[in-house]
Amino acid sequence: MARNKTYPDFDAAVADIPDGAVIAIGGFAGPGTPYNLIAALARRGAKRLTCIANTTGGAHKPRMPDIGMLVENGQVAKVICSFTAATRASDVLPFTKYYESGEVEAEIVPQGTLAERLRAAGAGIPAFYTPTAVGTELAEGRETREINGRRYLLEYALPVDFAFIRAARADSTGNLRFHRSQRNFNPLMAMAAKTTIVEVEEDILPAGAIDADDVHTMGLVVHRLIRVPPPPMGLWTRKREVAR
Amino acid sequence: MARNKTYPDFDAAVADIPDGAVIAIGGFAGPGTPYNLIAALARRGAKRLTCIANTTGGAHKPRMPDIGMLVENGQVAKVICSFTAATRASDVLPFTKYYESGEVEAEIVPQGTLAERLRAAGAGIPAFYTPTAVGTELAEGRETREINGRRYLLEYALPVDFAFIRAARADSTGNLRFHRSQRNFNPLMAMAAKTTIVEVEEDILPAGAIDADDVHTMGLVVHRLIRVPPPPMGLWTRKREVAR
Amino acid sequence: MSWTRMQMAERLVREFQDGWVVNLGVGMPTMIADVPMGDRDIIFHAENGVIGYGAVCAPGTEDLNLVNAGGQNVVLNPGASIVHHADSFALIRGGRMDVTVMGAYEVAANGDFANWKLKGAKGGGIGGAMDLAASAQRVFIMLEHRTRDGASRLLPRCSLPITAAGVVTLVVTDLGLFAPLGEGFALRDLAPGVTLEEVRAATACPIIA
Amino acid sequence: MSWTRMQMAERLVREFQDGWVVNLGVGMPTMIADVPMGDRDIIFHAENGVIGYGAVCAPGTEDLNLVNAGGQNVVLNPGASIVHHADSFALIRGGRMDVTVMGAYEVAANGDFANWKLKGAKGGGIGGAMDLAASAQRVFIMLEHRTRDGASRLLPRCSLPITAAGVVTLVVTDLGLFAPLGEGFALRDLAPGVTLEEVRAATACPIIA
Repeated sequence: MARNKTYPDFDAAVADIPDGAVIAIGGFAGPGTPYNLIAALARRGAKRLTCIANTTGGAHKPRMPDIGMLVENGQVAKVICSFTAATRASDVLPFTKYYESGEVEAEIVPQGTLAERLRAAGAGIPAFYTPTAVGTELAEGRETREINGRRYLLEYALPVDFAFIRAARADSTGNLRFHRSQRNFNPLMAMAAKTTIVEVEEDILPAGAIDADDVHTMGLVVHRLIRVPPPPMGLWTRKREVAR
Repeated sequence: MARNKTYPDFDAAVADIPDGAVIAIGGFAGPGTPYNLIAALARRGAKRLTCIANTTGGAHKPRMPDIGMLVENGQVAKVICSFTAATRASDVLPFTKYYESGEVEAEIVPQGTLAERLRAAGAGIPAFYTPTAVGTELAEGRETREINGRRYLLEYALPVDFAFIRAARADSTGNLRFHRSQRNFNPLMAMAAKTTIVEVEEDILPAGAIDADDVHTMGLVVHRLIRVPPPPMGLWTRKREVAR
Repeated sequence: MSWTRMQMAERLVREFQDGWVVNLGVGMPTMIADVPMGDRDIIFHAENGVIGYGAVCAPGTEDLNLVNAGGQNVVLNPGASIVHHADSFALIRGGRMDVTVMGAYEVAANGDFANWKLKGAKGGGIGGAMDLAASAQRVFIMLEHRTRDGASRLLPRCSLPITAAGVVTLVVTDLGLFAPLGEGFALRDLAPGVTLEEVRAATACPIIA
Repeated sequence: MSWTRMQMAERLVREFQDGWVVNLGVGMPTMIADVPMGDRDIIFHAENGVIGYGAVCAPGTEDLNLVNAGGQNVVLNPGASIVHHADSFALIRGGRMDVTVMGAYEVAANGDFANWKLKGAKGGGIGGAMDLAASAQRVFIMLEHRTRDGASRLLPRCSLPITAAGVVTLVVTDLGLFAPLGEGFALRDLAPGVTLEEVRAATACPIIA
């Protein structure tokens, strides 16, 4: 377990991502979002990507690196997410116009189904049934099944090539800890991915520094770690640091 | 979150378990096994139970309270487990003869499928596909499906009335911590059960004493807590304490 | 006279029972966490895996890595716990939410409601709404009784794509509290100064008083 | 002459590659954790959710709440982590085991093997064997070449109910190391002092040398 998975910088960590890759990007409303890895992927310029995330990015200012930015950069073929538009008509997401015009494809998935499809991919479960979305437009033409008197929709696993995630703390073997709601999709995406790349907010600890009972994501599914440089050198370590 | 879920003793905690209940019992090779709750259920005497556990109990001495004991007590109609017999022919489980003679029904389930069926029950997933057991006697006559060129078996969720589990530490709201391999099936059974009853090895802590990031099983799915009295008053706090 | 949004929140909170687990959607429902619960022990669950959160933080006291479903920085109550998204939605689909409170564009007498896609849009914003609507024990909807153009948001059937079918338990609007009854809504409570006739005039389906 | 059980374990360990995640079944395979790995970095996974364990504890140093799949009290190596059973088998089904090493009653030239149910028994002991066999990247089997009655445990087809179909990668016995080839086994290595003729005489299907 002694292998050190630390990478020197964000660009090195994404240097082998090919055109056409499936990238899952963690985060929910800020916490746990791997801003530095998204920015590195924009610099790398890989194209025809499929991006999986809860949203394509917010309508907030200042703008943070997000999927919308990769879309504007011409790198994205398809997005799988639970929002292609904001629910409030007054909030306009940068992504929405690309989707509405047909420039980028999108698959809109209920958030719990998105989480469960990622979990299934990581768990070797190719498909499962869920009550979510039954009777809605999303279920039209799709396979359903009645089990114990209730109708369920068949959903398939969502395997991932590269997961981009952000954690509070890591040891050199890749064991991770998240702080508070930073956890969100991140553990699932790490489980679902062939290669998991993590930006870490604190210095990377020696193996064993995180007690075995306290690990949120096991190093077994984590491949590359990059320390987020402390401000002011670091980019986007926290929303506030950008907003200042 | 201030509700105190502490019960005075094991008998009070199982006093409402009716005949015919489905009981899931945690533990793997000792750690995490709720010996005191099993003993209380034997005293309670509820009948026609369905018991879900990895095993029905070991062939070891001294004998610990186990499902085999409930079977000998005439309380069990059916067992769902991954072992009805030991794999070594020389180890004879007390349960095996009851099953071989037809006195008690058994459903033998691969351990990972057992875990996933419990997880599914807790997660509102009524059924899922798994590669496990395809092509074996266990799949005979059952529904399979080819997905992306591989064949999978359909498995159903396993809902539970009462989960018996054992934890190292709890707060009064039912948040739990397990120590090392004590975790095993316990978090899944708590999620799958209508009522979760926990024997706790340490004094029950005030709400908030376990940091939110350090909770293994959330109090939301935990209903009753009983402190295992410290030896010599307590029963079976650890194998060693019995063996001495 | 009618209810303000805070009064709508307060009216719904009167329906909460001791011990309930409550999920609050984005928008108007987030106000509910600020309403005093008296001696009732209520646990708030946010879809992003935060169990047992409380009020929005005072400025300067925020933990920037802790947000509720609406992205607000909130405090944790004693006994709080954090889980990942799959476990969070396991609790939702597993039926552990006693109630979910959501905003909506439309709600129908047959218990359907719509809150994810606007007319003519290609996509929309589902978030956790479909999972919550399908599996919570009760679905409470908060919405203005009428659109800005004065059209009723309470309808015989939804005109927009629905979020879930036949799941709505209670609806609070600025005019009153309602329960879908199939062909119309039962009136459960009237906002002060609002008359039954005003409600009927504002509603596109029968109101059973 | 032939290999002892420890030598069988050592022979299999020579096949391990640096960085592998290895799951060890109950019985003979547990010995593998005691074999020196040299400079190879090997992670042992136990089905009960223990990732990164090491040797069996010296008496008196045990943590009684920490066991491997065989119920032995083991130590944790630096970087170890603990997960619950669903996550442990998620890693297994998810293909994260580079190899699983299991005992067996029989192994067949077509890659089937049997290790859960004895002849004439109504039930058996599956444990995690079917999950591991179906989803590990490689399945290594350790078993005595012959039964106590001298019958071959390497067969054209299994006579007992199988654990998984067509999954076996390598088989180590007291006589040698073998790989199933469909109608027979390829001989990969011979125990010292054992001849090809002896192996052929002890085996109920062709041995391809």
